[in-house]
Amino acid sequence: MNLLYFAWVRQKIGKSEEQLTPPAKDVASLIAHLKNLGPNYTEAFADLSRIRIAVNQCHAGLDASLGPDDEVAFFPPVTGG
Amino acid sequence: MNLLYFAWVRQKIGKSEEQLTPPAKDVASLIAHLKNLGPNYTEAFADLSRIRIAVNQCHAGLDASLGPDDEVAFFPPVTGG
Amino acid sequence: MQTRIRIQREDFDLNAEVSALAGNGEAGAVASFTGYVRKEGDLSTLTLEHYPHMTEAEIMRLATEAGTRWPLTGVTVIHRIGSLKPGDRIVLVAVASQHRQAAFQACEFLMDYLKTHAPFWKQETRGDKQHWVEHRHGDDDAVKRWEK
Amino acid sequence: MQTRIRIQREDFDLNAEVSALAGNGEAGAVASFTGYVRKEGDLSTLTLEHYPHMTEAEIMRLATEAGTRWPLTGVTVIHRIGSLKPGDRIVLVAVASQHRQAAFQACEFLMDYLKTHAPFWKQETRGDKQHWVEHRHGDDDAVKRWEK
Repeated sequence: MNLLYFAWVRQKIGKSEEQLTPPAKDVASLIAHLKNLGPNYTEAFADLSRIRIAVNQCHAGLDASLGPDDEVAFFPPVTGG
Repeated sequence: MNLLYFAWVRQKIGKSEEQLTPPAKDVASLIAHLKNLGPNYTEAFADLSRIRIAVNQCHAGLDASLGPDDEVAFFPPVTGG
Repeated sequence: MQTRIRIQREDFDLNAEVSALAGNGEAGAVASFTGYVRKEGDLSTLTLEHYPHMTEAEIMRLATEAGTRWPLTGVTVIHRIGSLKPGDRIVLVAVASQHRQAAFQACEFLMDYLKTHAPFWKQETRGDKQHWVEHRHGDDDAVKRWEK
Repeated sequence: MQTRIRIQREDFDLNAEVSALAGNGEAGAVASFTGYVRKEGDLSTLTLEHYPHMTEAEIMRLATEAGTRWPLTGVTVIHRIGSLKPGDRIVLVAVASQHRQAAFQACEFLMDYLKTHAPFWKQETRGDKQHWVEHRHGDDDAVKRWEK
């Protein structure tokens, strides 16, 4: 699974991208897994109301199902335009 | 009184501007006076639903009152933009 | 609010007009409308006549009214007159504000009133025939939604 | 409908973009929105980050949705990334149609969804401090009026 982080999520986690094979079938269980990887992840995902998710470059929710080849991105609410 | 004509009103009457001192205290009586000046005026003012009026460069109605120094313009509904 | 109104034969420069409205970052949002002579069958020329002085005065009244309805920092209206060809630009209405929705609404308001209140008249040339364009009743309906 | 989407560091040319949309008179109406970096106190730099590929895909989805709601002939969206200064242009959304109201509405629709859906993030530099701009809840409200 290819994970991407943007803006302050990227800064808190300390990397912009990583490859993982987590035991997660949906976004919620992926986040639960990530929060156990270290305090940087715990802090980044402390308040899920501030996190937005994309799966394969489409906006998605916590219940979106995941497969091993998916690209999952975590980022703050967008501020473009 | 300074009278101005635009677009097809100008073409039907055959002039763009003229000075008159008509015995007219409002736009309706001015038009009645003009319609007696010749067939070109009669034709131009035949259908008042197709005529728009400005007095001193503000849109006005048939009941607008007039004085000797006023500028009165007659033209079709506008088509700019 | 800065208001710029120009009635001219020449074309205009969108970059310059929109940048002037944005004022080096004073306004964050510029909504604009650019109108073109539409390509239509055998239409060869569109000739625009107007009522000098009243045109500027009427557009100034409309811009002032827009400035009372929305928090605007600037309004620019440029309308071309004379002989235009299909594909030529006719009109620019550009509105600057700190707020995007105010800019959009004021720009649409100004276009709707320009179409129904500003004294311009279009004459089309098709082949060797000329005729005056008829006022569109749809434009009167568009204006009604702004009436208080 | 022609759709042009560009994410770039460079500035853009409004004359060229709007003329390309008008297509030599194919469309009579072009509504556009130009966003600028607002001048604000000690703001010195605005740095824009985005999610490559998703940005273009998301904007394409929004443009396609706009094309199903209104009769459009073209949509152009240009969004700048990288380091910008107060007064710099950030974004252009321009929409061409035969109908002025369709162009205005689609342009406003695209701006509202761009603000809430396109994956861009702004970081401000003020003095020697940097912070991420917070999402505006007013932008979420703006989007709600387009929901069917």
